[in-house]
Amino acid sequence: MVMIDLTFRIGGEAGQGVESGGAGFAKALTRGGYHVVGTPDYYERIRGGHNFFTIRASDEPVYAIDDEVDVLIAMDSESLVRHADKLSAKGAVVVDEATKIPEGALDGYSGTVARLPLLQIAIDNGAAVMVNTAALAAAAQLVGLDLQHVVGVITENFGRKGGAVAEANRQVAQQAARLAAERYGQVIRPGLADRPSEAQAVLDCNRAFAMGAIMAGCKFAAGYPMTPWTSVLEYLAGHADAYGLVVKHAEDEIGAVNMAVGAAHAGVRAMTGSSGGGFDLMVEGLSLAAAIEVPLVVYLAQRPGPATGLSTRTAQADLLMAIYSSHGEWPRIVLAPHTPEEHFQAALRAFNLAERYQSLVIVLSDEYSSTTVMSRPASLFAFEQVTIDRGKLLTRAEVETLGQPYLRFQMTADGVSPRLPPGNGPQSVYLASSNLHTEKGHITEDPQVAVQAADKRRLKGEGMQREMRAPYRYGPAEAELTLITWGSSYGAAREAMEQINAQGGSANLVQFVDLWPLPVDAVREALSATKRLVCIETNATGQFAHLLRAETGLRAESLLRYDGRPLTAGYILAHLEA
Amino acid sequence: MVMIDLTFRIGGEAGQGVESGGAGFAKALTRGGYHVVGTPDYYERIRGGHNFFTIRASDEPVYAIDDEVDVLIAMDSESLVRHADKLSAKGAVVVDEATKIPEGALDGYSGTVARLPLLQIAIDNGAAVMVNTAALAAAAQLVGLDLQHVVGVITENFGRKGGAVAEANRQVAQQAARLAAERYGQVIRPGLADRPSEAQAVLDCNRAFAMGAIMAGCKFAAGYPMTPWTSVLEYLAGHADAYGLVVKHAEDEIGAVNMAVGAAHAGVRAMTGSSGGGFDLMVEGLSLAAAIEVPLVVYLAQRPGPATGLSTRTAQADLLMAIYSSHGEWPRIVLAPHTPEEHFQAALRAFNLAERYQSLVIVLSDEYSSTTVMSRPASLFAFEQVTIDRGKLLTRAEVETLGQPYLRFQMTADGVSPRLPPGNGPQSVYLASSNLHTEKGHITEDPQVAVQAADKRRLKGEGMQREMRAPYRYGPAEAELTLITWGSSYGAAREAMEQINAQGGSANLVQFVDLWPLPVDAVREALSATKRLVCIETNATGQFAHLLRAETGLRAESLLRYDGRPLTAGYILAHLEA
Amino acid sequence: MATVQDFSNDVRPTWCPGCGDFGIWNALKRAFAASGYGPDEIMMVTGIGCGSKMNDYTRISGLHTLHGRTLAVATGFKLANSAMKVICVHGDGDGYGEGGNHFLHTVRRNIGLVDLVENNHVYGLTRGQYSPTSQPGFKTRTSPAGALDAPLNPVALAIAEGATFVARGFALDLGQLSSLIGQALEHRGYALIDVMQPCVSFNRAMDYDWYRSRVYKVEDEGHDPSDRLAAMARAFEYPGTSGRIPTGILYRREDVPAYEEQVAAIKEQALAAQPFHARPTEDYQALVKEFI
Amino acid sequence: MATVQDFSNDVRPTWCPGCGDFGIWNALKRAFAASGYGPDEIMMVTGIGCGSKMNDYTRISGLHTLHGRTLAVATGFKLANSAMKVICVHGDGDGYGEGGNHFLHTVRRNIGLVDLVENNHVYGLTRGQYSPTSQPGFKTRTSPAGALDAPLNPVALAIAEGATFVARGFALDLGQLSSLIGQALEHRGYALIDVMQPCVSFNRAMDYDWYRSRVYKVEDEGHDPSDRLAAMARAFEYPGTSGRIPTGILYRREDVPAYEEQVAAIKEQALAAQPFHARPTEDYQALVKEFI
Ligand SMILES: Cc1ncc(C[n+]2csc(CCOP(=O)(O)OP(=O)(O)O)c2C)c(N)n1
Ligand SMILES: Cc1ncc(C[n+]2csc(CCOP(=O)(O)OP(=O)(O)O)c2C)c(N)n1
Ligand code: SF4
Ligand code: SF4
Ligand SMILES: [Mg+2]
Ligand SMILES: [Mg+2]
Repeated sequence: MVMIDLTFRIGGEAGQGVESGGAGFAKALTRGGYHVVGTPDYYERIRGGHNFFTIRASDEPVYAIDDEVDVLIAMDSESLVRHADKLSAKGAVVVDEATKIPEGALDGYSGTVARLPLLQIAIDNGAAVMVNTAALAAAAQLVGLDLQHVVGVITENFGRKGGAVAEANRQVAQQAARLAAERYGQVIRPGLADRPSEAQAVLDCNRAFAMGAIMAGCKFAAGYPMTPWTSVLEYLAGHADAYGLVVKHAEDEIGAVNMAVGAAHAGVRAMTGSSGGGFDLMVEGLSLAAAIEVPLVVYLAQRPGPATGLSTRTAQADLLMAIYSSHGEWPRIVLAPHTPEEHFQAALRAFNLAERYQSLVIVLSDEYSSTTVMSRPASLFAFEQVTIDRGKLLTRAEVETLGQPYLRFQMTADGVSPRLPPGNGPQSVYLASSNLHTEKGHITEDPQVAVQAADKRRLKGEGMQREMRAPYRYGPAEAELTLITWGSSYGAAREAMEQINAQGGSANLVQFVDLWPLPVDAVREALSATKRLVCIETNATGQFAHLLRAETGLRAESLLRYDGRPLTAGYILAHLEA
Repeated sequence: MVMIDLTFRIGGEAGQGVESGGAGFAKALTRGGYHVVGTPDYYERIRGGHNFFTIRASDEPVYAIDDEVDVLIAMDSESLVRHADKLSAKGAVVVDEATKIPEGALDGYSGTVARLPLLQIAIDNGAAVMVNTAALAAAAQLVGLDLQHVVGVITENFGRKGGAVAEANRQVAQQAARLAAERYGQVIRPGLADRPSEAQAVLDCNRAFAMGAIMAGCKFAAGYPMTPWTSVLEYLAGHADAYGLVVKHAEDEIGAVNMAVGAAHAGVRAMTGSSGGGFDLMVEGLSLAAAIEVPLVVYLAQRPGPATGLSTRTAQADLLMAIYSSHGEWPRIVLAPHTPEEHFQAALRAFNLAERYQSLVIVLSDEYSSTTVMSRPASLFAFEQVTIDRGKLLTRAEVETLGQPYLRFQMTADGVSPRLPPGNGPQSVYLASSNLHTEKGHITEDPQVAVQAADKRRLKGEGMQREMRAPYRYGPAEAELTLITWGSSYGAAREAMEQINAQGGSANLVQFVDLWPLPVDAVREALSATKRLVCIETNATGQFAHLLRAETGLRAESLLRYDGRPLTAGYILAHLEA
Repeated sequence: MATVQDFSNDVRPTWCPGCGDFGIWNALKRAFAASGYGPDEIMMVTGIGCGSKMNDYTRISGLHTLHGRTLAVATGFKLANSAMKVICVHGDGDGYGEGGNHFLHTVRRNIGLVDLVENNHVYGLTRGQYSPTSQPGFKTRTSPAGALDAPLNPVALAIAEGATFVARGFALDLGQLSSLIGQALEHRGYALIDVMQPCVSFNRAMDYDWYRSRVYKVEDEGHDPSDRLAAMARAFEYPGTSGRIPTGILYRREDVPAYEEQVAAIKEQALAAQPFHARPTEDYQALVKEFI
Repeated sequence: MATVQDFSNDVRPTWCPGCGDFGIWNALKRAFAASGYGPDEIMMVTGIGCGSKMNDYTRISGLHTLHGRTLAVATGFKLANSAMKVICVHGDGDGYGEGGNHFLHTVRRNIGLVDLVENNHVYGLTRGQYSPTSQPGFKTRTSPAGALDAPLNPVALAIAEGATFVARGFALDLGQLSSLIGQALEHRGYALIDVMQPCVSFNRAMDYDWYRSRVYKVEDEGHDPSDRLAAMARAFEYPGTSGRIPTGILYRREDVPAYEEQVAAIKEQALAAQPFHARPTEDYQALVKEFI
């Protein structure tokens, strides 16, 4: 049974370190043995504006944040205005003594308002920027979390170089915690005393994917910054030298995708990525990958459109685009993982599938996944899970034993041709052409070859479809209500399902990761015993519900959110009734 | 009853004027009062290679060329090799005396082989390049077509400037016809004696569309050459100065689409276009048009992909891309006209619809339509048909009577806001932003505004859907077999239907022009009395059949051709059996 | 005549305190007021980036477009409404990175646009990656080992490709910058103003002092802006090893017709002002005759 | 050592008789044979256009890509297999028009590619529209009243943006052209060769004689290819009103490291040659620790 389920929210201006503070606090909670999920809410600006970071911590796994806040760490008075009405009765507010409490903001609030000289403590013991440290330390004290976890996370951030700064932070933390203890003691009981747990990693899905890409042997990445994909590019760039990758921040997305195609053609695992607007610019390049049959992985992190839309907000509105964009018709795989470990797995699978089919694999994620950190057992990200399948890749030695002239684009029963990258001796001297080409690679306009090429693509698509996995089911095998989700809508829906069942209802959840080619038979079977189907998506048109109907004939109701904000269980339950 | 149904084919190397000769001959036949359809077959090269142009002429309307050839005008011996097996018994072959007849090529051929000193006649009376004139004149003689039609068309091509050249051509024609008459007389009987007919235009669909665009008041076009869209751009450029258009051959397709968006924002009717690969590059720009709600018309001429594919061949493989590409979700209209007059109409409608919904209208065509000329009554292209509906466009005077501050992006019942272009006084001072924006135009991240903006788009989409027209029906109201077509697959299917019914079968044809948003109720009704549905498309995956199923639940068989070659009635009938 | 106040609205900029864009903002408004054109006579086209939000914070006809597409949208707008002044305001990533191809070809086209590039040598809005103009070795999250590409030289490119007005300003020198903008607005054809703009959040090494110790005015050294090779020599000073950043008008000529002056359809009147069917009815009726 | 024969296959070019691409074809094969590299050691990346079909007609490792994307694909390939020589061969529309942004940024990057541009001043494959390098006033079906844009100057752009090898050749001067290609193949970093190429079908005014009467070799006039401003002065001669087209090496320096020399991961060995997991297992296991 869940004993602890606490929600923290840190609010302040952009530039006040709300996001890094939040991420650090989440890590600290995990070190205490708690499961966490933490989500930032931020504007498209660098300084100013109101940002906040919400963390839910529990002794049982949690899947999404909730609407109620137990502990509010208010770095400015705006935070009190914005979030006071979300406060639960059992909690506390941490706020600087000097911060003005806006009129009426906390009227009727029955929790503890911990007013402490946070900025003064920071200045006295180090510097003003350490006010975050003071606030988090005070919060730790109020909820009974071992201060060492907070101090540990913060000081590690300064690494080797930060002796003096780390020490100052430690002082600030201790001083703030001491004063909080003196004035308010421990407010929340039972508190967050250390509990045993296996080692947990706290990470977002972008980094989980990027880590997976490195483990999967990705050696080349090119990209152009665009929220919310940027952190994948930055992670890879940050690890490039240590892990032997070439990572290129290109002149634009068109350059990026075509560089990736060129690298892939050389026989190395290659990827690119973007958000929708940048992906738009890439689709011609993707068709080149299809024509010359190179394996390619693209990470597509969605955000609300059209055009620039809402760059720091979330949406799942690019599914049909991922499937149908780009001219000509050619097979591809679209995966929409839902958790950090699934993003990690998606990376491992994507690079294998891409090579097996010498085709494009799109991993579809979104802004929510890119910034939401979750604690997950570290063992889920073990290098030992990595298996490499390079499909029909040939070595120079292998091609020489073939005993026949090598044909790069040979027609085969499964549509996939043995692949010898260039630079591998005389047999590797061939043309890879974006025009229709013969098995040998030369340009042709022969109608029969055109048919053969289309059939080759069809065969690949059929092979892909056979490999696609059935959706996951969570909850009871049979239920009155089946919630259908894909990608990040899972978390809140999972919470909603648990709540429905806890309240005597009957619901289960079917989560799709393998979206395209939709494994129609497996999907029909997975949904065969269902009664009421409700498809939950963060878009305005119910794209997955459409796909499901188009491919399987099954009809689901749609429960949609499209204000750019993440789904919560509360939102789902409120909208399910209707 | 059909009395005359003759197929001509002119074959030769690229650069020998096969295409211009064919087009000219088609025009000449029309001046004799015949209905024609003429289709070129050419390679992606400028000189050399084997090109041919096929013309069918009849005293009844014709919709597509057929597989059998009655008169072969062989400009080289390769033409004899390639087309001899298509020759009907009743016909003739026109070939230069000096051309070697390849061994066995005409063995067993029972028609007339008219061997004439064509090149010599050309040289003697003018210049070697006039050998085409000689050949066409000879052919005219053999089929009893008034030579003046051929001479007229050829000399008009030289316009005012070409006095001497025109005269030489006339000489060549007369000389060749005289000799042909002397040696062979008139071979085909009944021949193509002049018959009365209303004035016919002979034109391809690209030019029909472009002419329509000018009549519809299009004032700005930007584009980048790409087969098979180029002739639209070239037509517009060629008429720009005379008709007051600004036409810009841009640095690339991205430049082109964004220029068109900028021009549209200024309040002028604007368009761009491309083939699939160039369209790929435009989709981000299209999302900008959606975000700032400018009317835009895009002409998308399909050809086989992926990547460069087959640049001079035909396909209908970009339908789902046209509907679903580009990030974010936003409404658009997709029309797929099937004849020159429907392309003309589509232009008139597209510019009106684009302004009415302040949205994108895609006119989907293909290589076959872009190069196939058809004779159609000139009255179908009358300027008098043009009605201009600028939707909610405001003038400066109108906005000043509003009596309230003007909101460019005002929420309205139909999702369309009154539009005052910039440069129209103080009320026209607003921001049009690609970010989410308020009704006034300022950037916002307000969740409620996000919902409102999505609802606005939904309302527009619903309005569009209500305007979409039901498909056309040809043939009997009820039939055993219903052929479903969209865009250019119509012509061959129409021939096939006529043949089925002529042979005692029972078939009709349902032709879709308004593809998206699919008018579901009208479609269901149009197809309600059908028995067997066969959807005919030039792609490998049955995209329209898929769309039909996704949107209406109706299932159709697919009859597909995807070797880059146009459909013919013969192909359809041969593949229907199975 | 419109005043600075007329170009001000009540939207508060989201820029970081101390951002160089504030200086550019003030220079723009000052130049607009001095120009005599009103907010409905100037179209400001921007891209995506911190500085591209300029037209949200200014009372002016505004088009806030896509990252990198500023010049293309502006070109279309200008050709459709050549009666308006068009000014592009965008960052170095937008103008020289993603938008490089439009830059290259707009320069050659000599179309009547002012192209003001807020060159902070970094991607601000996406939180600090290196840009095409970043110094070699600049360490960012996409260049943790330091940027390897040689920095782009926008003014040299413009001079090489036939630009007719090439200038550099400094965000902090309001007098010079607003004068450059004013002259650019009156220029015949395309006018580039590359503006040195400090970014206090992501390019701290290139702060105000860094710039101030390097900028100088070419006119103070007797530079002849009509001498193309001399202009190129100045252009080669920065980026480079000279330690100097030339500002002012590097190159200028007024004898080249603007693109829009040469297009038949708009020689007399802007497209946007022309009646719907501008030609006699018979002309439209005649179109089909070409096919008969 | 590979011979011209080793670089020949049995595919017959589809070019028009008399096309300048034949000359370039021969120069390439000759230069390859002289270079000592074999067909499996040279990757020829092309775009889309008449001349971009070069690698279909040559026995060589080939990548025939998208219109305008030649340099980007080549960059990716080079970074992944830096052991191979990479040469790009594409038209002026491909390289300078659609591909302008890649051109601009590849130049600055000094990556080890030879970039041979078949500059026929027209779009050949799409049947004769004006290109970025077309002369002003050039009448085509997209410029019936004559092209208005000033022609792009590719060599000036390259010199302005930090290129380290900038040359011009002439399709008919086989000796010079193959020598330029040979030198470019040995150059450290990016090497541009802008080749004057007659198109007999769509640019008849610029025929062999037109070019022949204008080209001259800069080395014959004592040009110093290490002098950047002098190179720029030569570059300004064409396009322009000088009536002269400078050929040969306009600018060259060998002291700038190539991009690929500076990337840690490939300093010692090309990516393509490295084993699958190149680092010790513990390094990969350690990745997750960063998140604990
Ligand atoms: C197609 C596309 N790619 C990437 C982005 C993300 N993006 C937004 S602003 C920006 C860079 C901003 O740099 P700059 O143009 O120099 O402006 P600054 O913020 O420095 O003023 C990027 C990469 C985008 N919006 N669209
Ligand atoms: C994205 C895209 N746009 C346009 C085209 C059509 N296209 C093919 S070749 C070409 C121009 C060729 O000109 P150039 O590169 O100079 O080569 P040339 O034929 O003159 O050798 C164009 C526009 C295309 N294939 N892809
Ligand atoms: S990040 Fe830099 S450019 Fe952006 S607002 Fe802040 S200081 Fe200005
Ligand atoms: S069109 Fe011009 S470039 Fe193309 S093959 Fe013919 S001559 Fe050569
Ligand atoms: Mg910048
Ligand atoms: Mg060319």
